[in-house]
Amino acid sequence: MDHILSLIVFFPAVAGLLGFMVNKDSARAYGISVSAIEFLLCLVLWIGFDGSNAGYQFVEYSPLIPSIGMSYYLGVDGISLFLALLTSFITMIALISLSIEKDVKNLIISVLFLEMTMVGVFLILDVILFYAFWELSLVPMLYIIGAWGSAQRLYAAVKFFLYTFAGSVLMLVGILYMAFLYHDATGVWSFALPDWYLLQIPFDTQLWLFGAFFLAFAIKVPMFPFHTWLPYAHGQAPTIGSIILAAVLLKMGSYGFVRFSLPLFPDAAVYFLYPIAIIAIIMVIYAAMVAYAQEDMKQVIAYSSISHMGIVVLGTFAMNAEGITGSIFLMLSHGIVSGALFMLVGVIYDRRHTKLMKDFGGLASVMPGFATVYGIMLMASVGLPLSIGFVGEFLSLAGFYKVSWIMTLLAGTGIILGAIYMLTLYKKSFFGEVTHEENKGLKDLNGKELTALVPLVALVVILGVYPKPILTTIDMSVKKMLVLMEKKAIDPNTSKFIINVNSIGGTK
Amino acid sequence: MYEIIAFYIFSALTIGMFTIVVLSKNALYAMSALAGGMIFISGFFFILGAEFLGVVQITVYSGAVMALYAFGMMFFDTTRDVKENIKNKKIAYTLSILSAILILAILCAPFFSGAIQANYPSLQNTGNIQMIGLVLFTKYLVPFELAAIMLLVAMIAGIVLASKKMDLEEEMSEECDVVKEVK
Amino acid sequence: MLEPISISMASLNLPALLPMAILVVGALGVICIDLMAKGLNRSFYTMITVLFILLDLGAVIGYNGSIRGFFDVMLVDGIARIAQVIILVASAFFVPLSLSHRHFKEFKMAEYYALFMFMIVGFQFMVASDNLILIFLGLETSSLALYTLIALHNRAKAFEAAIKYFTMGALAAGFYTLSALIFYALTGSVEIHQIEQVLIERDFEPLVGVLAGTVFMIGALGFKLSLVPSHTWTPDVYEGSSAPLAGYMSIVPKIAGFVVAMRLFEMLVLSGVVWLEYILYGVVVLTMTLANITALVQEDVKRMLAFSSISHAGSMMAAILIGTTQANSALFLYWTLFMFTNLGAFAMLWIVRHQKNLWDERYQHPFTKFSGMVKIMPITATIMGVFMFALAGMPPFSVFWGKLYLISAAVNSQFIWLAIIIVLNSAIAVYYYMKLVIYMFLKDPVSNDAGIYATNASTPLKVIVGFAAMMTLFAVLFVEPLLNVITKYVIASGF
Amino acid sequence: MEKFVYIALFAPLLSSLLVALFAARPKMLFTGILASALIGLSMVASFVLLIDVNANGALHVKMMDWIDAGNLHVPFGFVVDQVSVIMMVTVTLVSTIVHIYSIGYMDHDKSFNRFFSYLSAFVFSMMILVMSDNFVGLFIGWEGVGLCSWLLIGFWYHKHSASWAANEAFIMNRIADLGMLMGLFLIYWQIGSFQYDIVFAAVKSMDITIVTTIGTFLFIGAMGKSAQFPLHTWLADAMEGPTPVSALIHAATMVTAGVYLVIRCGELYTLIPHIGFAIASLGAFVAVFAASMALVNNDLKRIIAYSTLSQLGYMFVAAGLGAYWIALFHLMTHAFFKSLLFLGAGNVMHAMHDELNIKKMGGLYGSMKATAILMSVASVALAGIYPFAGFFSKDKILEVAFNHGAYYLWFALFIGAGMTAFYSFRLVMLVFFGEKEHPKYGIHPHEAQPFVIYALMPLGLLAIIAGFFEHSFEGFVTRLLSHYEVHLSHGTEWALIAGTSAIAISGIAFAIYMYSRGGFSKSLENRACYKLLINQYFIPKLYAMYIMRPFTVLSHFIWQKIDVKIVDATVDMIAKIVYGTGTKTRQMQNGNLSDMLRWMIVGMVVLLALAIFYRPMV
Amino acid sequence: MITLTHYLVLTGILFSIGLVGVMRRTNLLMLFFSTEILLNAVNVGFVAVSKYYGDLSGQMFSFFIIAVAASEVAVGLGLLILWYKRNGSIDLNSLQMMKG
Repeated sequence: MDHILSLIVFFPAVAGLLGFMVNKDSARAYGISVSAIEFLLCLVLWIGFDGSNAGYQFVEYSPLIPSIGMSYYLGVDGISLFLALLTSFITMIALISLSIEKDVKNLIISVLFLEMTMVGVFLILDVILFYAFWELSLVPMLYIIGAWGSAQRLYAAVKFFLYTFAGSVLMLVGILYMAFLYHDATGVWSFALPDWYLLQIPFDTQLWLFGAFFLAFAIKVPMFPFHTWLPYAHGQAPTIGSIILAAVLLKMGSYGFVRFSLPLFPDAAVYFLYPIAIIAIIMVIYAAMVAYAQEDMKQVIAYSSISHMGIVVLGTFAMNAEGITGSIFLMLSHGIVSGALFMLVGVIYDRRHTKLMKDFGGLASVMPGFATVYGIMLMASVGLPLSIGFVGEFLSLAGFYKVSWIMTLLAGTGIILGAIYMLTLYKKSFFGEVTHEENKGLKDLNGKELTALVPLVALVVILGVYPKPILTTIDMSVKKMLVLMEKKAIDPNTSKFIINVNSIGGTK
Repeated sequence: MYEIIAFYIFSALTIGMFTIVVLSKNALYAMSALAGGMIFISGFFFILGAEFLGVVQITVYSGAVMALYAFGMMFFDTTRDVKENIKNKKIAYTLSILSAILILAILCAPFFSGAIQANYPSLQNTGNIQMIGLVLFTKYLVPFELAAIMLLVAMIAGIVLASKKMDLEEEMSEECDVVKEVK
Repeated sequence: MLEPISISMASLNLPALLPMAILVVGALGVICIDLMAKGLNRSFYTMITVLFILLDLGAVIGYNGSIRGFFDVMLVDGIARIAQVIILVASAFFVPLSLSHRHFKEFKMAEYYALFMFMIVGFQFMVASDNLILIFLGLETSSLALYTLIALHNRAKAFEAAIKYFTMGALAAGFYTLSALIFYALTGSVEIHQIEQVLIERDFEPLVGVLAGTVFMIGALGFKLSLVPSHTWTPDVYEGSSAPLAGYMSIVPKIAGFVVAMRLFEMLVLSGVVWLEYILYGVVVLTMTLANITALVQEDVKRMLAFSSISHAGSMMAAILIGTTQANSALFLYWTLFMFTNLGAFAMLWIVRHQKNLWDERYQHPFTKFSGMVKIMPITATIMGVFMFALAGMPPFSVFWGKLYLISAAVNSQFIWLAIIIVLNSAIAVYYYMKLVIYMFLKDPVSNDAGIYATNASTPLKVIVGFAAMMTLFAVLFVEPLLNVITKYVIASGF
Repeated sequence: MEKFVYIALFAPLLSSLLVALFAARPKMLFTGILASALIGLSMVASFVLLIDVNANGALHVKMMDWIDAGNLHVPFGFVVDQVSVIMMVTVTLVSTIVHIYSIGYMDHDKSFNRFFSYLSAFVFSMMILVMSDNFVGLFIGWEGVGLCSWLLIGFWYHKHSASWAANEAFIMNRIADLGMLMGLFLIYWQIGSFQYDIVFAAVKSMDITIVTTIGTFLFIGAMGKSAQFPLHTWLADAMEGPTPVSALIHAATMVTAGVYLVIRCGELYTLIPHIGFAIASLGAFVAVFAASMALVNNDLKRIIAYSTLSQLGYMFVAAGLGAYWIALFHLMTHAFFKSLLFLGAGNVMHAMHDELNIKKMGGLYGSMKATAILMSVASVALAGIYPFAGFFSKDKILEVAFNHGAYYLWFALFIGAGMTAFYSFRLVMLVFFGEKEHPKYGIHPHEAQPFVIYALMPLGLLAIIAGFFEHSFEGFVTRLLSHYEVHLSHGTEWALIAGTSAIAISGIAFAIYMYSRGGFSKSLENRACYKLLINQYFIPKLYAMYIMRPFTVLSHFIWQKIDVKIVDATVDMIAKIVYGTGTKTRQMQNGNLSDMLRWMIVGMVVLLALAIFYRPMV
Repeated sequence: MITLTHYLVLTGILFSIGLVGVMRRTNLLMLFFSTEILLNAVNVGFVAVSKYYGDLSGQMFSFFIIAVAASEVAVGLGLLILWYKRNGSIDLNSLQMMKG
């Protein structure tokens, strides 16, 4: 178990390289096998993970460029464990559901490389390498969208790439400035995140650095008004691209908030709390309304992702264990649910080569199984209790209530609006009479699709009913982080604020 | 007094000559004026006591360089009036005037200092050529050798560029074992 | 009367001259061999040249004499040595690009190799001196050789490129001499360290004179380093030259220029000539941004790479502006990493060179040429993609580490805005690098014939590209040792 | 006893899941039987628990932890006390009957199996709702019944109106649920727990404004589920669902969840009587408001739906005024007779081939005697005639209103009672008596299958006799709920009873009189007040015009104008500006050597000028 | 008395004349003439400063500048000849193949 993290990070990439040798016909099987092994490795990691230890585990450390303080530093805690698990799981499921025939080998290799970068982002503790994985993850995605997407794929791919790349360059400056500050304070160069956690930064500096990191994360999340790359990316990406994009890539942004913005700059985070919360609320409502106006099924889900990520951001900036734990759980649940929804859209797109809702209607009678799974995912998406979607949403909103009840109320309208656009989508495409002749002969889910979807459905229910093992593990690490934030805050009011939002009683 | 007169005469002549160089439409005039200007410049060298340089100026410039130019001019057949299609004359002249003013403004500034210890002082009782030789073959031996290499480069370059090897047609100069044509 | 002069051989420090001498011997030797034996294969000349370059490299690395040599004309300090090593390594890799599948006239000429070696000698003198005269001579030697080498490609465009380069070079030479004159008039010396001393003694008075000298020096070196607005030659010259030479030009003359700029400008900046700091700031920003923005709209990969190298040079000027040890180390680190990547990129262009402009009347390497390359030649396309990502500063490929170190230097010296401008520029830059990747990976091929792409591929070229790709991919592994060496030498030479 | 709790709770779930396995298959009779049996089992367990609770008091069960984060701990915990056990019994009893009834009713439906799966799932959700010992558990059931309601209203999803109504119901409930969620959050951050006992113990010592806020938020939740004004429109539209659904969900159980919530939180609401009074006022308003719409409606099921709405108003009056046990009592009796009414209506619909317009019926008594009798019984009970169940509970509510001194409320309820009697018998008269209209439409009605009728018998019986359990009921539930003391003299009480009975009877009589003579004249239909009523006070139209349409328009506006034209265009514009600058700067590169040289000189000139005129020396 | 400034001003004037030529000449040969003027102008300055300081470095510089000028002429003319052979013109405006 000593090097399991390295193994988890680099196994997909190595397998991807070897994948060049695999014959095209067997590429899909190869991809599934590799991702399944990767998932098993992650499960082993979870089994080996000590749930009572809030710190980093399975740490691997070796200096890489000591003269600038860069090292190869891996570690996992409750926050990143499940995101890594989610990544490997979704990748596996996405590959199972893969229905593309064209250049499938290249696609699978790209997905495996993408998996490496995504897992890397979650498990790496050295900030430079984090940045490296962060940027590198764009490349396979660019290829996936650009090569297998639909008509406007080039525009979408380039927009996705440039937007997110441009957003994260300032983070690089921020990272280097952090290193400078660290060196200034300790006389040692280090890019290790746990080292940085111990650094107290002057208030004004925190504001600037927070801003530099914020832009990168905000674009990735994506926060209003930096979200416009997302509809294009989703609209044009092939199914597998959308699944991974929605399920994992967006989480990198919100993970960044939890991992960097909060513990590194607690004062700035509290200082910017309200503006960010307002943006988050705008995201929730605005994206939900735009989603309602869409005609393309996939766009509805794309915008719904924005809306849900708004709640994630809100939960994160609640600054209390409930909110942050909830937002991390919501990341997981949104990963599963949105992944499943995109997969479902992919299923219908494979059959009909259209995603417009007006081309459907009455699908429930033609494809009952499909409609059932869709319905379950839809209910999870609108956050029905006992489905996975509820727990995170409930906790996030509950967490933020302590900060501001009125904002929570506004964000809560997302629950209503979510129901509106989702149910409208469902009604338009599944209910009513079958109006299009082409739809009458549609086949219900086949074995491959069921294999991919059933585990998702199972997770939606199981984690909805029994989220506790995940929640407690996350909670432990989150609480540790909160203690850290409270201790290192420069401004006593920040500490007070954090203590206050974490204690029961005394709210209006 | 004698120096003043000489300076002004030579100045006027040089400026005049060079003005002809840049303004004349006739290449032959321009070249002749250039040659003249260079000779007048050697006059300054003599005034300033740099006899060796004066001689070099005359031999190298008026002799070698101008001869080369003369050959070139014959080759290019530009002995007649040259039609020059100057674009954006206004910009050119504005820039010229501006740059002249600025350069002069700067060079008028008294930026030399009396407190400079000469590194390679010219001795009162030694001839200019002797002194040059002394410095050239001690301190500046390496540059001198490099200059030799540079001249060699120039020579090779001149020979290669003007040689028949460069006359081949474009297509011929690129050979290939397998010739593939693609529509 | 003259005193007899007695000079001890030891004080001349002749080993300092040994590296250059080796190449001079090599160049002369090549010419002599050509006279004696006609029709020798280009591979012979290439390998002889590489051998001499390697000998030279050995001499540079093995040199352990004192810093000064030959009446203090020579200055073999740390940066001179690093720069020479970079120059020689780059040369050793670019020269063998002549061994392409197609035979080009110029590579059959012994003169080509002789001139190449002379050119290297010129660069070596340029970096290994702080005497303005010797620098000037080195500059001119290398430039004249370079003009000729460009023209030897024997295409109308090559001639055009050479003439443009030459003419602008002549103007730049004028600026250089005027600048030297001003400094000479100010200080009575043509050696940078003495100039510095005198200027500091006089507290940079008259300032206007110092600034005027600096301005003309910026003009002269700016031409060599293709700083805006003296950059206009770059794309045309790169386009006109053969790809190996263009790649070479993007690396070697610039590193030589940087060393001179470092010696001269840093002295001024660090002594508190704020004006120069501002001006350099402006030039850096303008160069990076303008070049990047213009590169966006290019239709030809080679021209795009030309603009990109202008932009890279711009960010290197930032290192000189910052002027700390870290920044100077960053400059050399960056340039080393950039060298391998650009070597790869230009070698790729060389490989895919086709005799005829099949894709575009005007351009040799239009973007459309690379359409769908991944479907025809996946490995070639992937490697090219890696080079593009590396040039774009994508982690963890080579140039990223240079950029990282440079930005780190900027941040550590509180040049936050400069750092931000650099990264914003890299965000713009990523577009045009990505454009090639998009053409290669995301578009459909125009022709499925792999042959037309690889007409110029040969084993040596493939080896070189493979090596460059390795260096680009696994840069992270040798950044540390490289950095240690560079920092050691940079500190040793006091920068 | 724990095992009975689990049986009562999970038998419906088991039923739902087992039947769901066959959901996609064609009709299988055994699914209906299985479901009915399992629900019946649940009912039996509930009765066992009723007896047990009567004997041994409340029962607490904690199954497992659910959510654990920060200080927030929510278990799956259940409490079976006097209130919940009454609810359980009512729910399971009605459910069982409805299940059995549905075997007959859904006989010809191709989604027979699916129906039973949904129906059982609903029962499960409802059981969670009533049995949970904490607010979040209640919320699970709350949302769960919402989901099942959505599924069942939209059961015939091929009908546009059905799926529309389903969505409307879901969304309206969601709006209210948000309020409830806010209440829950406030409770959590004030008290740190969601357990009823802890919360109710804590609220007593809390700042009254916060309690008020909590009460308000919770009631907003209740308003949605119990379809109180202004969130009432979904209930009438929900009649698009199969009739057993209307009977079970939209009459007997789910819609009363709001009332249950207020009763459950009685300890909280007693602290804030002003909010209670507001609830009662709203209830009274809805009682009259809904009854008035029922007066003129011609849709068989909608009339009953409005009646349900009106009765819910009565319940809220009782609950709001603190008479929690009376509210609960009315809830229970209402469940019996209202589901009976609906199920009878289902029979009529079946007989009439899904014709719902009562104007097209008439004279069905001849062919459907049993149904007619049962429906009449239910109507009488609804009208509140002694000795039927409705009399006992409804009269009590009027008494409470009077006792509370809220004479306006009393008067409203009083009027409401008259209207109730009238529209109930208008319905009975138009459907079962009078002229036979249906032959004109070629319909030949027939009585439902015998087992269906038998299944309805217990409800009929309960509708008649349930009222007599009043005192034992009071004794049972007031062990948990607060007593309600009536301080009226016997004379006043009797006068009230007489008055109420009188208006009810006169309402009935008026209806019988009018409709046995062929009803009102057509000219009435042109009156403004008729128009107002038949159009449901134009409220659905208002919602469509001023909420839904603007929302749609705004959504499109945001998408097409703001998102695409502003936000996205800005991003693209930045890119375009950069690119456009490139095409401009490219012109600098015009290939002319002269210009290149000039550029170099320009650079020099600019720098020289700067050197001369701008020399900062810091 | 002729001071150093006189010579420097003369240098400036001549250099400016050279710049004028560089900017306005479109005949490449005559453009090269102008670059010679630039170098010659600087030569005057160097010798004058050399004289003023009594230091020989300036003269050395001049000497090398003359050498450079000569070399440049050789290479420049070589290039011009090539171009002329290919294009039949030494007009600067004929160098317009590459742009953009």
